[in-house]
Amino acid sequence: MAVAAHLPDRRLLVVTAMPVAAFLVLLAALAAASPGLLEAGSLLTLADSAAPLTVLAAGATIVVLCGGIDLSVAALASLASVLLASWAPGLHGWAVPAVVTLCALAGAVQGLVHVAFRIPSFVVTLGGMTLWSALALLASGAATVPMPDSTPTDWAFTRLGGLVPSAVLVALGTMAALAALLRVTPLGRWVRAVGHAEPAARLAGLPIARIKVIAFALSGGTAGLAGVLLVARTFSGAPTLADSLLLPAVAAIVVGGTAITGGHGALWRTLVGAGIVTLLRVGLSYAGVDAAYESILYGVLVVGAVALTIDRSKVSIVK
Amino acid sequence: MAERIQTYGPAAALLALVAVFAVLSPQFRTLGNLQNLLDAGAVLAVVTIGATYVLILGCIDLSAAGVMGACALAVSLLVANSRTALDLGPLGVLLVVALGAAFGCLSGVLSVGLKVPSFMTTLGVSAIGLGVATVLFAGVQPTVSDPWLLQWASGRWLGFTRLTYLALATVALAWLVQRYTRLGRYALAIGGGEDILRLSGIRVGRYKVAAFTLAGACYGLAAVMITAQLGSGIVQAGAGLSFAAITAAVVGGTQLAGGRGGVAHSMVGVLILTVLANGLVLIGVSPYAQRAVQGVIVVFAVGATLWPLRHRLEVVK
Amino acid sequence: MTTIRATFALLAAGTLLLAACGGTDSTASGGDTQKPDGACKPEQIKLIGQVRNQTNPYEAAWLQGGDEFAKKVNLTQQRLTYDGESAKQQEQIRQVLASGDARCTVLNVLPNGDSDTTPIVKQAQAAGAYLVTQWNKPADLKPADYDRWIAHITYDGKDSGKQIAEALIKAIGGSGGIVALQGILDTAAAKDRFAGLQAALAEHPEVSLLDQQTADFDRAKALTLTKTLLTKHGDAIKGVWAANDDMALGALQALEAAGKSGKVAVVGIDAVPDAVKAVQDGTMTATISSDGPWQGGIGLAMGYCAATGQLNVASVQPRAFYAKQFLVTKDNAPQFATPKVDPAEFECANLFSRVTGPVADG
Amino acid sequence: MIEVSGLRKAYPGVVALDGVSLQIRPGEVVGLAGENGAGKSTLLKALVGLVRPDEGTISVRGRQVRLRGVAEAAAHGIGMVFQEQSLVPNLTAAENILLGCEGSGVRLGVYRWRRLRELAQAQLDKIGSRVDPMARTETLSFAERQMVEIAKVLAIEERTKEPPVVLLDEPTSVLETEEIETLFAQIERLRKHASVVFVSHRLDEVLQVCDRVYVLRGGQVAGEIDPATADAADLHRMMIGTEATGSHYHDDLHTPPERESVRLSVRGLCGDGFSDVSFDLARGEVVAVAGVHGSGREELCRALFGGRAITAGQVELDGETVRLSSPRDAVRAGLGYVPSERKVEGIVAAMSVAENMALPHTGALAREAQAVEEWIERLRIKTPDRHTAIGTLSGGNQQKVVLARWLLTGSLRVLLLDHPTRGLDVGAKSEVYRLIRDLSASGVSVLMLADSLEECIAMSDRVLVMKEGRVTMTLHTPPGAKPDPVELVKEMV
Repeated sequence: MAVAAHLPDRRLLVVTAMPVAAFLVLLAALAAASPGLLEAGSLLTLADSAAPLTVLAAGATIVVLCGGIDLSVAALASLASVLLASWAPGLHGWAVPAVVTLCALAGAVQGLVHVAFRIPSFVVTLGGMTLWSALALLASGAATVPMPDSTPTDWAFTRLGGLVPSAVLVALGTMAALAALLRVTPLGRWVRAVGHAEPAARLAGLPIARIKVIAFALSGGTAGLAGVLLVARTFSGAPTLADSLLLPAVAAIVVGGTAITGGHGALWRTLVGAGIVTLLRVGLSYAGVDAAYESILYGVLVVGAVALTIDRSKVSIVK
Repeated sequence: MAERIQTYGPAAALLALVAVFAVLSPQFRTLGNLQNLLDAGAVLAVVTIGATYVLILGCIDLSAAGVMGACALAVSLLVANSRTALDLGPLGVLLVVALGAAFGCLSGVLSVGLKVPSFMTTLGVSAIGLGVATVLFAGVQPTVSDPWLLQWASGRWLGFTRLTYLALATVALAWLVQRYTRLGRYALAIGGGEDILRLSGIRVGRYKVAAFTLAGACYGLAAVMITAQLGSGIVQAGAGLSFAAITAAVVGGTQLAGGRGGVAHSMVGVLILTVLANGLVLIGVSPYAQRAVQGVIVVFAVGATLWPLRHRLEVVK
Repeated sequence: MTTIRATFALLAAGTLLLAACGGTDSTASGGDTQKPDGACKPEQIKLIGQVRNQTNPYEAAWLQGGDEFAKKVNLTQQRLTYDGESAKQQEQIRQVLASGDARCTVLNVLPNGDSDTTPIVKQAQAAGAYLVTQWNKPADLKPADYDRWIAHITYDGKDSGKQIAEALIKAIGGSGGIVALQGILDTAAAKDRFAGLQAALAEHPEVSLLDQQTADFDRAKALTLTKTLLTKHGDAIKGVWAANDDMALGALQALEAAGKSGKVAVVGIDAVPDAVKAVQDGTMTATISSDGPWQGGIGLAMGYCAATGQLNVASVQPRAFYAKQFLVTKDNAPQFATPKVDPAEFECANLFSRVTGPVADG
Repeated sequence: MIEVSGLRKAYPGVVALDGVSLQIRPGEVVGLAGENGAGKSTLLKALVGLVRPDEGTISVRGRQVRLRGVAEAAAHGIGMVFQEQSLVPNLTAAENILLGCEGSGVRLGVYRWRRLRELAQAQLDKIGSRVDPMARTETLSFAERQMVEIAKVLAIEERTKEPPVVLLDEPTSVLETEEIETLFAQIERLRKHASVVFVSHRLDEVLQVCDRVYVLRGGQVAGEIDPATADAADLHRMMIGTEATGSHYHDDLHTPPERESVRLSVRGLCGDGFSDVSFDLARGEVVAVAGVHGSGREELCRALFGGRAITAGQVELDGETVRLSSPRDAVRAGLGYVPSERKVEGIVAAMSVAENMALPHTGALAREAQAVEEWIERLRIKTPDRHTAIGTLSGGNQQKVVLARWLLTGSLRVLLLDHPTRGLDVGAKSEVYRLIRDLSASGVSVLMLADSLEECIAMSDRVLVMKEGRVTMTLHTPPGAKPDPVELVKEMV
């Protein structure tokens, strides 16, 4: 019996609005401790900080919707940063599309390995993670690669009208583009169908393998774009630049309320999730919480946020 | 056949590695290196036991780093040390193992009670553990001066360190628990079919919490061991060990989906990783290449063990 | 459908909210009188010290030094720690510069890596905050090109690597085999220090480098690695050169477990309390102190002096410099056992007393 | 022993139990007969606490009980052998048999394997099974697992002092003759100190074993039969009731197939579970495949849809050879498939009616929405709107959505129906029949695995009888000349 179906609409609304509510409550609590947080400049900076994380998590959300997981995104973003910084002098502006395309291809390769050899996505992308990291180390000679001329990436790190960070627009644009792709084409319902009930999707004649490969390719592509955003703000590429963003990215997806088991979730949820995670990462120290207690609070709040936002009616067994 | 490859494949891989290194490096073949190998693998073995108990449930435990940090600090403050006047000795060690168990219990209770995926709760508990460790650290690193505890790492019987024996004893105990107790068998069963256990009226939640608690206790013990080795309480004592332990378990044949593998499998994985790290240094592989080589071998090992099963797996996630 | 509508509604509401806030703020910032350099009142100044984490003795001591300076001028230091995550470091800095009066903010920062310094400098410059960076910076980035980046303080890694190498060579009697434990390979500190070792070895051909491996600056990894190296080379190892004290202490534990404590010389860098104690006890030969508390205080002091007008940034010469470091041996170890800060060194007149020379390319 | 009165359970759109009352007396073997969807499974589940009835009461030994789970039912001495097995695959057979009630096999949380083995062996001995109690369950064959399952339920009698009630849901469907004999002997033995409820599709078995048989129809007790005086035909008649007339199957809408134009031609098809299968399907023809479990008809149907490997033989569609290596290929060739496991393989419960209907569809969204609305109307799918989650609809409406999925494309040539009316109520069944008639009239060819023999004969133009993976007989079943089901049964077994 479909449990969710019997829910009254109000309950459904609560479940839907929960991530947003959690975000607002957290923001209010932090603002109470440190009122400066609510200034426009401060909020926009917060959004700016959330941008690379949002982009990184965007594509990975689609993989999660398929019922898989992509642990390679952060390493791939690091590799992208190295490649971009090394190619920018030669390719100028073309380096950005080249890097993003290459990362999408790398994602697709992982998807192919996952589909063709039937190795769980967790293991494939774990392997991908070590592989991309090693390649990034090799390509960079285990050192930071500076961008002597930052013009190819300046668009990703300016403030439009002196106020709105362009990275935020890039993040929102990426989200909107992916959301549109999922909505305008059948891909959205295919991805969710695969995540909810792969046997049914298969027997409905869906191209399961292709859907999964596309999901991993999108995930790789957005990871590459996240790498570009990071290069833009650090003016260099480094083989471990984005590595620390892996767990926050997965946390953003889960805190947003997308079920890690697949099927249930949405891109806007990841947007909100990235906001919550960024608040926790930056807001706590900003609000003057001592580093020791910051870590404790982070632990408590992230579990609390997930407890609030996940929709338990969709999954019977929680692992 | 597929069944056999899954069970004995990792062991065969381990033997192959040992053979290759033994041929390539005369130092690898020495008794001294065996003693060193087992000593080097001791901490990872104990952490991996903990991780294995959670993995066979079908859950995942990423809390080792934080829990071990808190426990390492706690033990270095409870036995004779440079900062506090306490000198609890063995009692202190027991208290710290209990502290680890309490952290594990917290992960379990949060996962079961709040129905939050274990992935998130253990990550949260890890952060909490790191915070507790930082509070205990308070800017001054405690140095352990308790000779009894320090003897764990330096004292030797028959050439092997006491830590080696402690790890072996823990492995044996964990294997017995898994084979002969209700907790061990039910943990396996939960991984195999949680819903069926519920149907049979078994309180699954309790056993899940118990498994997490056991894992926490293992992390506590591992933290004591590492503190004995390093001689000081270090917050980063468990850094990277969650990941290494899960990798070891998976390489050994304990599956992430739960219900398959166990302590014996995971220990083969621990040995593979330890032999690899040791052997690559001994045969003189460049430090740059070591990590990449390890990664490739790990993926290859997992791929090879899953290969014969690929037709049976209708849905792979 | 309802979800989309709800999302749009929320987005719209959020935008409105932002616009509303932005509206009030833009008038405020429009009326912001551009403060001339050095026009901050002492009580307006915000002191910020940022390090990786406070869970290692060196960085804890650094923050302690910052606190002591802050106390001296009746302010408090805001401690920021970023857990070694580059992204988090940037986010934190952006956030503290985004609100309040950035022009009276003083940052004393330990950048996570070379590449992290560039964005930090650019942001501080844009926001008008006073900045002192330490240890890491890319070679082509020069404080002299910025008017808010007061100074970059670092230590000559090649020199320190060489100093301890020489102490080690002396301790093993001028000949024999040694092994080197390197730091994280893609850091400048690891490379420079190792270069120092190689320079020392070039002068002493009778000492041979048996093996060099990386233990990532990590104590536990160094412990295991040293054990393996002891198996590999056995009694040929007369000394262990470690790129930092944590690894030296790990090596020390390995030697102790092998019953070779005191028989093999060990050197490190950083002068963490355990290492200083080991030097005092004679189990370790030497370490190098950069004086963490001084580092934590001096950066804030420079910023404070500049913000209050007591220091003219443009007049500082050189802007990127090496600071004095101290070789800790058994003779002078007691005085490093309890590191203390000398408030006099933080006086605006004495800020540059420890400069040993300009960074070659800075 | 057990007295059920006025039991009612409704799911959205379907009333599964509609005031069922019956008694089970001590030492009695009671049969439950009825077509699929008659309410047998729901009734059994209510008796073991898996389904909570909306109305009505269950009394055990004179005391009214509210059962909240299998464990509670077991405490009252009620145990069930599930059709879909409930064994933990990675435990030993012994552990499964004693799961949750290890008794003296576990002391203070510590397993005593030898004792555990003895206890389990005792249960297995009761049914004369030679399964090794220490074998890991997943290494056993399906039939062996079934024996373990039965042993597990029999273990209940060790727990309660009172005589237990054992519910057997289709226990014989996969057992060999010899094993069935053993099981019947065991039921005879059980009768001395327990009551047994026996459910089977094989009517002769029901009549052979049971003292009394309740016939369920449409969620109600249609009547009670005394095996001593009745035969299979009586039982069958009561199961089908009076609705099984021509109008139920919409005989009036039947159009004769265009024999001369062959739509699907299957030649020498081999695969796992079937071999050397050849037949033709004419335009607009409805062919039913009859056969018992294990006859290979399900496998054949799957293979034709690309869901199982075809090892030899060829398939031609309208004269062109087609490759069917995945469902995707099949869909592209113009095949459609309605799987029997609707909830797992047919629909994506959490997604909307529109999304489910247009699942494989690729095309402009606006036109798609229009088409979905059109089919909702044409098939009279009862749903609040097209955005409603399909899981909330009744089984019949879900099935119509699954069917509409293949109609939406407009290029459907052959429809494979695997138990299309399973779990549907009478009205919904009739509507599905009507749809099949319409499709066949429009030239779509239908290959159908029917839920009941009645349906098989009534709906088809021809019946293929399969036995042990081969087509053993073809029977023409034109309107007005339908054969008797009993004849067909003879051919099947």
